[in-house]
Amino acid sequence: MSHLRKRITTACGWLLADHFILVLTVVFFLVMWRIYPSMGGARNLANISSNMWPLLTLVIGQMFVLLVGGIDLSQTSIMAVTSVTGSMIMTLRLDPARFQDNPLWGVVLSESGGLLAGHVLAVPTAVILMLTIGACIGLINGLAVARLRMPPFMVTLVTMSFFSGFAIYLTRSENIMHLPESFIVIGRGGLGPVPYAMMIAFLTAVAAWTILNRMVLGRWIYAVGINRKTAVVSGVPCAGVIVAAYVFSGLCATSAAILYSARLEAGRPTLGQHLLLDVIGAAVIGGISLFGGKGKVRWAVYGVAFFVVLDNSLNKMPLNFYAVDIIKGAVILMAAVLDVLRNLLSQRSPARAGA
Amino acid sequence: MILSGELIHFGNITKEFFGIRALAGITLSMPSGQIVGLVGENGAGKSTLMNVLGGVFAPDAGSMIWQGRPYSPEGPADATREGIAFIHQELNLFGNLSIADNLFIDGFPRVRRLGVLKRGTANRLARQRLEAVALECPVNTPVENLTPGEQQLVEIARALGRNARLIILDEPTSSLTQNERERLFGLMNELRKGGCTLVFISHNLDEVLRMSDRIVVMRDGCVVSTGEKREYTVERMITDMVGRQINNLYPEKTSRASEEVLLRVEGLSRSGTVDDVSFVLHRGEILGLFGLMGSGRTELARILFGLDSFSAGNLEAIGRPLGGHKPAKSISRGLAFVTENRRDEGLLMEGTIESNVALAALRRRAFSRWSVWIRGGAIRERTLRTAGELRLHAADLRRQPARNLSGGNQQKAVIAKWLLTEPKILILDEPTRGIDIGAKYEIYTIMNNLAAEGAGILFISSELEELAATCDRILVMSNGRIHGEFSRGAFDEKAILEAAFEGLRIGGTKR
Amino acid sequence: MSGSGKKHTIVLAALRNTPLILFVLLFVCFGILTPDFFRYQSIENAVKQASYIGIVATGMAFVLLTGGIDLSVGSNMYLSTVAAGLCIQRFGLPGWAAFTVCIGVGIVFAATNALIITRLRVIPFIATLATMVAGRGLGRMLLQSRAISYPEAITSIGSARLWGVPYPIVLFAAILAAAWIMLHRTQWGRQIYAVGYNMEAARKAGINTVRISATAYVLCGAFASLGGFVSVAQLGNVNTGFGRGSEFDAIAAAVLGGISLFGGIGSIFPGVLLGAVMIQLVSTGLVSARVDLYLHSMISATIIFAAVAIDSRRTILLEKLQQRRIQIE
Amino acid sequence: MKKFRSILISALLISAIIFTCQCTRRPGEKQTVICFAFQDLETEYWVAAHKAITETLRSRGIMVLERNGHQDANRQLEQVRDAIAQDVDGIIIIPQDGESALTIIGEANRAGTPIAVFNRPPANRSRPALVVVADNEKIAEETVRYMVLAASKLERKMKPLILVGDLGDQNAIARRQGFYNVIGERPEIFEKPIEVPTKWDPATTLANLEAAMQINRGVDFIFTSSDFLYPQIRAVLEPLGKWKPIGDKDHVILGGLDGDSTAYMLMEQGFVDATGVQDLFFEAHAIMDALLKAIQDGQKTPEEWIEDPGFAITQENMQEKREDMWGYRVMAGLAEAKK
Repeated sequence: MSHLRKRITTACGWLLADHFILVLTVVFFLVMWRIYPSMGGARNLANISSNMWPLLTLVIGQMFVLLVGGIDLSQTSIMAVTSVTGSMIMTLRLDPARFQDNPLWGVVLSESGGLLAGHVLAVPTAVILMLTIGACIGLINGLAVARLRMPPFMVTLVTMSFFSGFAIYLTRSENIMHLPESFIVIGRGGLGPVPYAMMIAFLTAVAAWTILNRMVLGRWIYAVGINRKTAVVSGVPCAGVIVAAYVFSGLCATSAAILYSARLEAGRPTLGQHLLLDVIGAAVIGGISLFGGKGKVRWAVYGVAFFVVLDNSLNKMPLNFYAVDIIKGAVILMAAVLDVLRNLLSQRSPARAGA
Repeated sequence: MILSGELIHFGNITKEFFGIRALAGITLSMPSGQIVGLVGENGAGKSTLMNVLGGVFAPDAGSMIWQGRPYSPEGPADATREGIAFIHQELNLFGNLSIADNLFIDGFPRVRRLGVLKRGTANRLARQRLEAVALECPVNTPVENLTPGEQQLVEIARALGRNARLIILDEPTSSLTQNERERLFGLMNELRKGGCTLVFISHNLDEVLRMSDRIVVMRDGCVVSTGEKREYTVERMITDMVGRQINNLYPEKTSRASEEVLLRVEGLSRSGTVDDVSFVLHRGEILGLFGLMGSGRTELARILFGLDSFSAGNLEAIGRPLGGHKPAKSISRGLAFVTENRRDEGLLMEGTIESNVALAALRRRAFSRWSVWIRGGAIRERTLRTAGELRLHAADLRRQPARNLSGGNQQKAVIAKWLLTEPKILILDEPTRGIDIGAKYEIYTIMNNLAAEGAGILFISSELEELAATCDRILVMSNGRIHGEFSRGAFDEKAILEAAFEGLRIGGTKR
Repeated sequence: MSGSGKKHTIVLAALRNTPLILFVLLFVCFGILTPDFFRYQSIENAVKQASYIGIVATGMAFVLLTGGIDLSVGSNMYLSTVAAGLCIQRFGLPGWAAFTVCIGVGIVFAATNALIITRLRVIPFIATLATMVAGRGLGRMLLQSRAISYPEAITSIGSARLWGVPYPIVLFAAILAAAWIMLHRTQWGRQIYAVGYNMEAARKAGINTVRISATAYVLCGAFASLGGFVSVAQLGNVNTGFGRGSEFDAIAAAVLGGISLFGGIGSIFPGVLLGAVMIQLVSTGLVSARVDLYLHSMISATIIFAAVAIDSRRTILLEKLQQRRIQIE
Repeated sequence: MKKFRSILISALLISAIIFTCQCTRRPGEKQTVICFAFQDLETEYWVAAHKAITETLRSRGIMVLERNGHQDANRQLEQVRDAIAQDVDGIIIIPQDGESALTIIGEANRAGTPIAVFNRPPANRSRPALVVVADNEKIAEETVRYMVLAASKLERKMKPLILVGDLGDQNAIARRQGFYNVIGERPEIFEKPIEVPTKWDPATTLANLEAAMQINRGVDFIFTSSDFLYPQIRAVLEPLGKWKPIGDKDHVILGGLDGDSTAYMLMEQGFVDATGVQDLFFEAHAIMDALLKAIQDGQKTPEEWIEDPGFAITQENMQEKREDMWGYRVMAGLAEAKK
């Protein structure tokens, strides 16, 4: 009999260690499918997938910052600024009534649309510009945290309010419409069954995995996260590593902005204002520690999958609107308690200690 | 009322951590009004036994009798209430609070009803306590401004304040200057006369012999021998502790210093810490740097390695000048720096042993292509080989976190980390601090082998005996300046100590 | 050695009270921009408007000093004022009864925070993030799309005066004094600093760290609901967005006042008072200086960034100075 | 053993939550389901609109899936897409703004689900949908024109002040535009208007308005972008002794938009000169009838733009116009729709 019990506990040990959240998500999805048949429908699966990829790129970017022991609240404002600046370049038509008193009227914006309206290279240049701006904001965050030794929570909180204000200032709170079809197709279209969004998210995940597991920068990131003093003595360029983490987070936020703007077919100065909770919630549910040094790309994917399936199922239930908030708060709490439980168990059995 | 009989009796105490038996059935009793010297290698269970007594851990089995009554504390608060005070090696004080606050942190004199504290009475009581330990400092100075010696006296004052009957001193002298040690020993004798029992845990066997009335030697979780001071000598203590005859604490010195200069330092100074330091390190030489706490040895090491900048003087490593550099550049030039505190600056406690060992050498061509892509195989193979050379015992190098290693093995992991960078100049700052005799011996052997293979070693220590046995030359540093140089054969312990004190006497200013 | 010593002491003294210097700097430059900014009336206004954020920031300071954080103060304000409003509307409770209901709900909300953080050992950032979301949902459930407006009796307090000083300021001053006494003159207060400085050492010193952190969170919740009540007394009604974002204002005010996010460092008076008034000063100053609406959030963000940058320069300098004197590992 | 027990507890915990969702299964089969995705319940106007729509639909035996978008267009898009995947019969949305409305309508058209837009029109008419809209700019102009009329009677230079709504909300920008159009016509009466940001948040409004009034003592003409801010205006004007009814020499000419019950009460007491009214109940019933008719006829992409003229209710036309003002009807507890 003890042989059976031993096999069950090792199975639980394996379950609880790394793949618990994935199992939880699958079980949750199957149960929901039985209750609401439309959950498993092709259209709903497409919804789940299209909601998942932008959030995944955001969480992967946030993970890099969490790994070095910081936090990046400014991802949402990076999305807003890049979505707006990119659209200003690409847009084909602008309604003068709403844009004359815009500071950039005549300089960048005009009657016939943005700077490169209609030009064949418009979309690629716009995307490159967006990525550079995202990287620059990440750079500002990184330098403030690494060089000025300011607390990451305050730095990114301040850059969040600054750049979301900046996005609204640039557009005088107008949304920018009429984006070229080749940009919008990123949000909806795909190569055969595989949507472009999935490809972008997959590329980000592969890049993150390679950096963390196959590159020197990855080892350095883990070192800075676990113990910054030891990293300094061991010759790790800590400031550089921290700046790199924030720049990567900025780039991920920009790619998410591209996906969301394409989906909403407009450049929005208030894009993703309320996404912060989902990003942090998904990261924690995945098991990424807020104190640095502990996190894997796989965990980010599981955390996002759980969160998106949860959101999707909550949208199915005929709940009144306030119940959704209460359930979401309760689920984040439950996931956090299970995470504490999981750490307790992994502490207890030394062999299973994670990297 | 001093009870002449037993103050504390341990009955068959056992305690297990992660499957390792830290305490294997300890039966021991301590009389009141005596200093008990407790010695043993790291991992022998000294601290664990005291933590059980101090209520930090609960024993898995066995019982304790305190002043004739059964005693099983849930937490440190119970132990303190019973009159047992535990003064840890890393002091338990709150830097941001004043001395008075630290003394009464868990028991302020208060106005009964409101719970508001009587600041006046608190300060008055605090002044009394400080006089008892002969510490003249204003009562409201924040503790972070005190020297380590003064902080320790505040910790002892707090223990006395709760009329402690038993005070446990864990490695009290490891960070004290010589006169601070004398002051502590004087205080200990007075406490003993006042009826207090003191448990004195230290690696410095001479001090233990000098101060204790009874000696208890522990090894591998059990008491090996116990008895009056006169039955013991340093050699017997070592034999009991190590359990096998160590004919010599230090390996045969094989390497000889050559003429080739690896490191040249001229007129190096940095305001407030190091002042006009010049010396030369030759290939194959083990250069000792002796100095007491506060003499600026660690600061000098940090400047050499590039962790701190220097305002004047110049530096030459293997013929090429070195200045305003960062650790990364020092490593590429062949320098290595084993820091004084392996827990804070030496290891990634949560990281795996392999990731620790490979950390400093990641940029080298052997372990990464264009210092960007990691060569996993090369790292795994080299870590295995180096761990074998250093006899680093670990269950699974790839997955086991560094925190699960014993003290000695952790130090070997740090040294392995630096060996992977193929260093030519090794700076070792107190490498044998807080590890057992067996592991020390192995570290001296490693140093000898490295010197023999042509590396230059700067060995920083505050234990003169250790330097005398292993170094070719010894520089004496105090008050940020080098006060003397002694080469092998002309090591005169008294002269070296005088040079070490010279800075303090003349300087006299307490920074 | 003594020459550079003196220079350092001046710099250190300047950096020690950065909040005061920043406050004066802001006050002067806004004064120049709008001439009659210096009148007593506008200063009194700034402090009155800053009082509700100041009260919440004082509660937040307790939690920050223990090294934790509380993101749920906004939802706490919302839930407690909605509950009090409902009691007035449905059971016709008089003013002071509604006040006790408000504080009671605030304490119960904060007690759940304390329970989750100390008993279930969930880290404060996540625990309070979850209660923030759930609390806001609970408030909306109570509200059931009904408008809540407070009766005359309470809104009159908002603009009434006690010995010529508006009530909110009186209450704010009382809260500051109480908080200062609790922190500096009671054992619990000293232990808050101890727990914030080094939790492990506090546990070894025999301090009941669980009770200390729990009471810090409960007090933070109580002060949040008190701040909510003061704000509603001025506003007159509670809408669904009430309190949203107050958690960031409270944290910004505490940090501007010199309270470190890592615990154990910072003072209530003059720290939190200056921080709260500074935040209010910036926004009202910009309005009275007729600055373009769109630039407001950018300017206030820059000022807070500068303040935090100066504060972290101070910690670096203190670290360097400290390093030289103590040589142990 | 302890480890095994804790795994058991967490498993029970999860199944308990899943079980509770169990009991919210969909009742009978053939019941029309409409998804009502609204932007948020920031002001009394939206609260009344939410109440009107949900209660009338439920009274007609229709199951309503309520979705609060928390002012996030992206979340609203996800909610509508999930509703479409659930094959709801129809969708009513209060969009965050015109642009996201267009995208959401695109989704509904592709899926063939009839969609109705309430109060915030899509940016253009390129995609078919049922829309009921009030022209905020025109209503604001009408209200301010009456205020200007009242001001010109005083024959003195006026110091106007406008409480601007959240800069990210099109309705607020349209109302601001309406205000400036009318004030711009009479530069000889009006000095340069003072702009006070509110971000639709009472606390910010109170603080900023108080600061502005401190600096510009002589302000005697205030237009608020929404009536729900009147309590804050009163809290500021009263201590300054400017909260006086019409006719008093210190009276500040007050006007606003929305037409909620507080506005009506203040107009009755003579504090407020005029307020722009969107006929809420007319809009709600018009849009619901159009949608239900489209569902019955099985129209996949119905298209109809219903114009809610809205009007400015002023001191003069208060008596006869108040019947159409939804604020008055809510206050008087009358039946919601006139007919």
